[in-house]
Amino acid sequence: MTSEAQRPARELDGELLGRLDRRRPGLFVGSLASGALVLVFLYCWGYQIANGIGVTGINRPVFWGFYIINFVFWIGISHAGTLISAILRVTKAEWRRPVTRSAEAITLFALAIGGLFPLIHLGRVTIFYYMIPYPNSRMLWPNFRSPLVWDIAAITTYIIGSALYLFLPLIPDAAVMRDRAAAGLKKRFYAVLALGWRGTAQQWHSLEWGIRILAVAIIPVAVSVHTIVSWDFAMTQTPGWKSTIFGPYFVVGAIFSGIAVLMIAMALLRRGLALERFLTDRVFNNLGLLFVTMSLVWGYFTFAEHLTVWYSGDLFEKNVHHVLLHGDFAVPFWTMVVVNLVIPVAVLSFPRGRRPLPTALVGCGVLVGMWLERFLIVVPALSTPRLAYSIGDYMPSWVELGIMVGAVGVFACLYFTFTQLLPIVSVWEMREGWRHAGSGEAGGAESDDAPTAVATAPAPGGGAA
Amino acid sequence: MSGGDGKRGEPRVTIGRRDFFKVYAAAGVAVLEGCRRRDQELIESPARRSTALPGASVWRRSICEQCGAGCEIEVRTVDRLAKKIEGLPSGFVNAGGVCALGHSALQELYHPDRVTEPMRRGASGELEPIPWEEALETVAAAIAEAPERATLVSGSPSGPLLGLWRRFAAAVGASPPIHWQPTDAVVERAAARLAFGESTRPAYDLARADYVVSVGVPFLDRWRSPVHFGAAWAELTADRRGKLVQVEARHSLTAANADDWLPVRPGSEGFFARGVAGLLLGSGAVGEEERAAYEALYPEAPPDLAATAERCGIDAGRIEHLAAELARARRPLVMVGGSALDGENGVAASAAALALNLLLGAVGREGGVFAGVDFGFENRLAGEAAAALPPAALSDRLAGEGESGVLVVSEADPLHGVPGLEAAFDGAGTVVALSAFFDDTTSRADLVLPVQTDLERFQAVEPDPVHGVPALLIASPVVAPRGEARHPGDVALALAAAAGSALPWPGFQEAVESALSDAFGVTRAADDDASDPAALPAPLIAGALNARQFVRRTTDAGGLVGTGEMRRAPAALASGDADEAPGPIPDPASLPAPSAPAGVESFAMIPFESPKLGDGRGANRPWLQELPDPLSTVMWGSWVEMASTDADRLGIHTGDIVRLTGTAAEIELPAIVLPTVRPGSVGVPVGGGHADYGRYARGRGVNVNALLDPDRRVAGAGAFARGDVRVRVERLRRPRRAERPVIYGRGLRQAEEIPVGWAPHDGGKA
Amino acid sequence: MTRWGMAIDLDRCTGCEACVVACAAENNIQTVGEEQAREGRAMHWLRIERYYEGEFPNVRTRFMPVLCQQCGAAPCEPVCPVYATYHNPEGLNAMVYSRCIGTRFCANNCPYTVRVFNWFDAEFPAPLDSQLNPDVSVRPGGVMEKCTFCVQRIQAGKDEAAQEDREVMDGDVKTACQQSCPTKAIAFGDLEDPDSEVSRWAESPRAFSLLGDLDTRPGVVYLSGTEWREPAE
Amino acid sequence: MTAAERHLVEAAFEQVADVRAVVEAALESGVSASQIEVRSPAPLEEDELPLPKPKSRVLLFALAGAVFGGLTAFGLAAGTALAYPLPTGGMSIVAGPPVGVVTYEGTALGLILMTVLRVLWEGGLLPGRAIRSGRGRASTFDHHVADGRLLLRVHGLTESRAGQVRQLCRPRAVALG
Repeated sequence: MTSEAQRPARELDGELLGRLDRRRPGLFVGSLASGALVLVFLYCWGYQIANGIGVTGINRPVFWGFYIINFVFWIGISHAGTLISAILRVTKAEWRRPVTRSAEAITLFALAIGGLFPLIHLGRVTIFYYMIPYPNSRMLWPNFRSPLVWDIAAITTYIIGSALYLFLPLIPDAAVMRDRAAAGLKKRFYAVLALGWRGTAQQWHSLEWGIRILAVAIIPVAVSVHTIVSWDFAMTQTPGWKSTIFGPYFVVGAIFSGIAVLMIAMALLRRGLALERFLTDRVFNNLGLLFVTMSLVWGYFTFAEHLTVWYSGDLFEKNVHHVLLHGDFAVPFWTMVVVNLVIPVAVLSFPRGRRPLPTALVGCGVLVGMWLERFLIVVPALSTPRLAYSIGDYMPSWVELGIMVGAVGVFACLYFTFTQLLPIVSVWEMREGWRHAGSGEAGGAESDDAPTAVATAPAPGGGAA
Repeated sequence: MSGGDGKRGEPRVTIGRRDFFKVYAAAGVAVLEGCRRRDQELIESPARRSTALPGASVWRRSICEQCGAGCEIEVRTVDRLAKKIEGLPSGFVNAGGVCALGHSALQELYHPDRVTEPMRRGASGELEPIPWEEALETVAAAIAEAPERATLVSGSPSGPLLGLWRRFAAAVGASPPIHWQPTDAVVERAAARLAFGESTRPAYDLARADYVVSVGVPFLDRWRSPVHFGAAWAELTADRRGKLVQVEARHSLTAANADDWLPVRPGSEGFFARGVAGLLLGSGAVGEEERAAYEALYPEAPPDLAATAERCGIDAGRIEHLAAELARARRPLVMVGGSALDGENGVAASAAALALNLLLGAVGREGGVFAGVDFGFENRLAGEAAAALPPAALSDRLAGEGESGVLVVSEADPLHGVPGLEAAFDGAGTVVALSAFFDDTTSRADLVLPVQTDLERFQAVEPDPVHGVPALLIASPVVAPRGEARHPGDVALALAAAAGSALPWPGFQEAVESALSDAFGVTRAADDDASDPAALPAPLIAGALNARQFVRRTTDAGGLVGTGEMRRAPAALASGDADEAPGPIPDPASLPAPSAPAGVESFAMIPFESPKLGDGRGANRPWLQELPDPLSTVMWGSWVEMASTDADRLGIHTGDIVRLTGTAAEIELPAIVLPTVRPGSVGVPVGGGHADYGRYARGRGVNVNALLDPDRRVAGAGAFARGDVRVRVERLRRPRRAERPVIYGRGLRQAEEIPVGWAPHDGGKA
Repeated sequence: MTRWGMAIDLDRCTGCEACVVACAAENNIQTVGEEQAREGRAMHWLRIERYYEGEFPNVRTRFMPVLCQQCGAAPCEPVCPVYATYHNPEGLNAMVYSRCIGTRFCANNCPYTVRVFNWFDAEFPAPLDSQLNPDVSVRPGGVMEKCTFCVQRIQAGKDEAAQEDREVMDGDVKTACQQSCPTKAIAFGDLEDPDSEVSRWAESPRAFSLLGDLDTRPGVVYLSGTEWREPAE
Repeated sequence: MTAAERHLVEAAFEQVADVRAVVEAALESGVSASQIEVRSPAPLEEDELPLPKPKSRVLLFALAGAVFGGLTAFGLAAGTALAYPLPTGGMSIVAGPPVGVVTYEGTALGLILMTVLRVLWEGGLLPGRAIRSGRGRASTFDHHVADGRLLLRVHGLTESRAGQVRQLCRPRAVALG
């Protein structure tokens, strides 16, 4: 091992740290703009709490609307990070290194927002704690038969797991920030986060064990979360919801939308933070392949779902099916098919399509499509109840739209803040990667930051489904 | 359950009115019991209060005066507030049922926009509160100034109250009061006079008939007593025993429930009746006596089947089928009312339909038609005063009245009900309204006198003919009146006194008591309260007695012997010695068919009373506004019903705003496209579009009466004709958000089918 | 044991809706106003469904009163996270308003769509509130509600029977809708008692359960002499 | 530990190879392995330094946490059902699948929490659990680690031994103290 072999790694290292030190006015502006949306969010929610849930457009029979759609949507997005990074970690995909942190942050923030939506949705949010099991004077505990309580269990587990899964690998980097910061408030902040991390062998050893175990543990949790979210629907008698396929269908859809948002975030980070050296075209190529795979799997599930309904001839199911494919909801339905299946396959099947800009654009389309998918699961089924007399419709109010847009602002604000405060690319993992590259026989680090990436990335999507 | 005909199948005994009173005389004391105390005394009585612990329910008996049916009700009161209205199970008319309108009397009572103090229009043009005495003196002075130019209008369904107004008019020297009553009540009398020789409203024994042809009668919607006729319909059709055929242009709720619906062209009902008569006469099923009786009325040959089918716009086969079934039926019955008598030819048309009963031998027969005899208490209170005038007299009087007359409107809203009166009102001098609400008329009045609603007042009601048994219903107030509201009868008496023509009674209650004393020859002092405690359980207020109990008590006392049925055929037919024997009457078949204006496509507009809002009285109750119309399922507003074929041709979809243009006015309202509307016709509910009437009614919906021509009358009846109006229909626009009709069954536009799964019931075990 | 049940004779129902108003009067159901009703938020616990069959002029109109079916195996119950709706020992799907947090899950899982939600606090402008039934709570905004089979009347009937030291007898408890019905199309009572009116009606060959193939085991029995057919394509 | 043995040598290195050489020399010169602490910016391979491998029982604790979490959740779900025996929707009192779902999540939560707690415990990262003998304490040389260098710390040296170690480090170290 020569010092020449180490030099590029040092340079890369310095470059990465330099990026972290740089002032980033774009992020500041972004935080400000998204902060305004946070105010919109808070105003709308406050307005709703003060005036009653009736300020929404939900009604009988469409008792669930935008809030539940957004709940499912954000929970789906949360699968961007933890699940994908866990799969990549477990499979030791080298190209994960620049990706994991940003993905995990997406998870945590999306999950926090997603978890907020059921509360926003409640008729009486001030007593939401009735759902939590703790000894109380009301002499009643929650009903564990309710999928909503499963939701609480699953989302609590997932959010705690995701937070810790984000936090554990962040400790060494917090230590880096601490040690590089001048004395003062900033240093104290990072000192608290770093918990006294020094980088001793024992600490690294325990940390690696911890990350390994969490990565394995978080995958079934993530799968269970979106499965249980799907069970909010699938456990009911409602035509259009009662479906055994919903569990895996939702998980696939979640990963699909998760990758979409990851692609967008990475393209933005790559450009905004000039991380081209780290988030290379190769990373985008690999994620693009995963992306198109998920698109196809999603398409398969969608087809299977609707085929069984169509073939069954069940009266009530067919009513829902009819409004979806031919009726009031035909336009969003076919839009969804185009942006979720046709466009991704058409673009991502070609290497040129798997570059940052096209993948990010496809990701935007998929986000829209996956939001529409959740809309098309929630609203048509509810608006087409069994007793045709009660068939209804649904139009969101400005409050719902405000909260929906505001939630995007909350997410952006959290993400910008996170990016400003902490390394969005895991420093120690990059260093580890360079070390591996440096010690490996494949040659210098500059030739390729992740020489073994393709070989070690067996379609993780298959594992998730 | 039906009152007054205890023993089915016994030979019919007809009793004259004089005998009838004798029979009832023995029970007079029982009636008087209900009149003993003044209302306030009753409520404040410590003896009564002791039974009403705080928070405990006290059920008080009362009469529903929302319409003229005379349903007996029990009102649940807690802490002297009325909570709930239920039908009295032994009710003479309703046998325990209450309709939607009846329930909502509570919201009339506790309406937030009630008039609770007398008001006068001040210099600013606003109504300002004044003391009662001042108000009474002002009105009395105005009447006394030119009594001959005073016009009185009374809309109360109570006969005794109308009698009192007649007496009042005579005492102060005004012309007789105008009785603001439903068109049916006026036209039916005129038609019965033609067909049966007695101007009593016919009573129909629907429950015991086996084949009923209802010519336009919306008896399940809102006609006389939907509660009574609903029960009778259920009895008729139970186990598919009898059959109901509805002959009506509009698909009313009654048509919806009928076994057969013949959507005849609006206005052709009389022609239809004549055509059916022709088929019956030709069928050989009609006896000689019946034929002779019929041909005495209609010497002309009835129209043939082809002409009838052509004029009525329905399949000849269906008419033939109906006539054949009628001829075969054991106890057929033909009813007539509603839209059949709304048109200008209403009297002739309904007389023709009534006369079918002569052919079928249904007059005075079980399961047939009877004379709807009044008890006569209106006249007892009126004394020698002249009879009340029919509604149409109002616009005649206003038109001819000139500047300075006084118009006293008691419990009626003619401005809402009749188009074109606005201008005449401007000409009328002082308008005085006795009302509980600022309805269209009241808000236009110069003086407003607050009156009590049903549950606050002493009630004496002669119900609309249902059984054909005369009855008088009496009830004490259930709750204390709100604010300074007074009984309209008391107001009349006070006005008479203030005008210097005092009548012999201090109040309406005393007037009724006095009339009862006269009728039964008993003294008011008699009291048998303690003698029959079982009939009046402690929680019930002594005082609400109905004719049925009256009869029972009398029977128990041995005073009523061998009654049999107390209803009777019209006097002229039964005894043959009536003052006026029926003679030839106008044949509706000889009247020309109404011609459509040339050039524009015109529709026959059928204004109808929806079961919930009725003539508009119900429009101020949130319960009723939010009640879906049973057929269109529309809430909170007016609509126009259109046939699918017409709508398709005009490019109209449910919810689109359309314009209906009549001769003098146009209205805009949302369309509801239904498969049940007769092509070429549109149906519009009345009762919407109040200029005022409290927060729930104000500006809600459209007043279809605006399209009517105030000069059109039902010939020979003195009623405004509102049937068979020609209108032009055009699509205006897709509705804006706030214009969309509030349709309860929102899915009905997508699914007209019935998605109901079947499974045997398993007892509901978990 | 008691199993409260109701039988509705569709052949006697005229669709007059007296029951709907009776129900509102008895149970303090708020009227929501035109705007809210347009949104589909009218709160009737009992609705008369109207269906047409056929084309003019041979149209057949069918009315079906639909209220909470008080299912024996109620889909609404297990999905409530806080036991706000639960099964009481007498077969009622009881609502505990004070526990309801307004997830509206129960309403989504009701195959009959009979649950209604208080989107806002109820408004009864004085003195309309004088009419409110003191035996029934006025529900706050954000709370689900539905037909209770007039549980306050059931309770009153039991209290009265207890005072008279006897069992509750058939006919002691009448629901508001039943009491009001002009055609007596509704029977109410104990389905476990074979002699009760409702049991006798339920024995009728005309009896069926609404959406019976879901096996929700409703406490409401419908009687109809003619078949309610399923829609064609 | 006596006062004489409290000397500490710290040296920052650019390369692992440098550290390895110094450590090997130090061990040869009689410094005990337990006195040597190497701080690295990224985990080192197990065989990169001739030092004893650190031990970890994270997995054991994780499994224990899983069992504990699972049992707690099972008890919560089943116990609630038994304490409030409301047969909703015709289900049995203790309905299997719901209890299973809750137990599953409880298991995962217990596992995750115990894993993290144990990692923090072993790494001395929990508040109030500083590692003995100065290990894991903040060092003025920590910023070298942050900048990607390795930091060698040799504890508990006598003054003379400290000088020796310094001599070993000097040729290769980027910084020495």
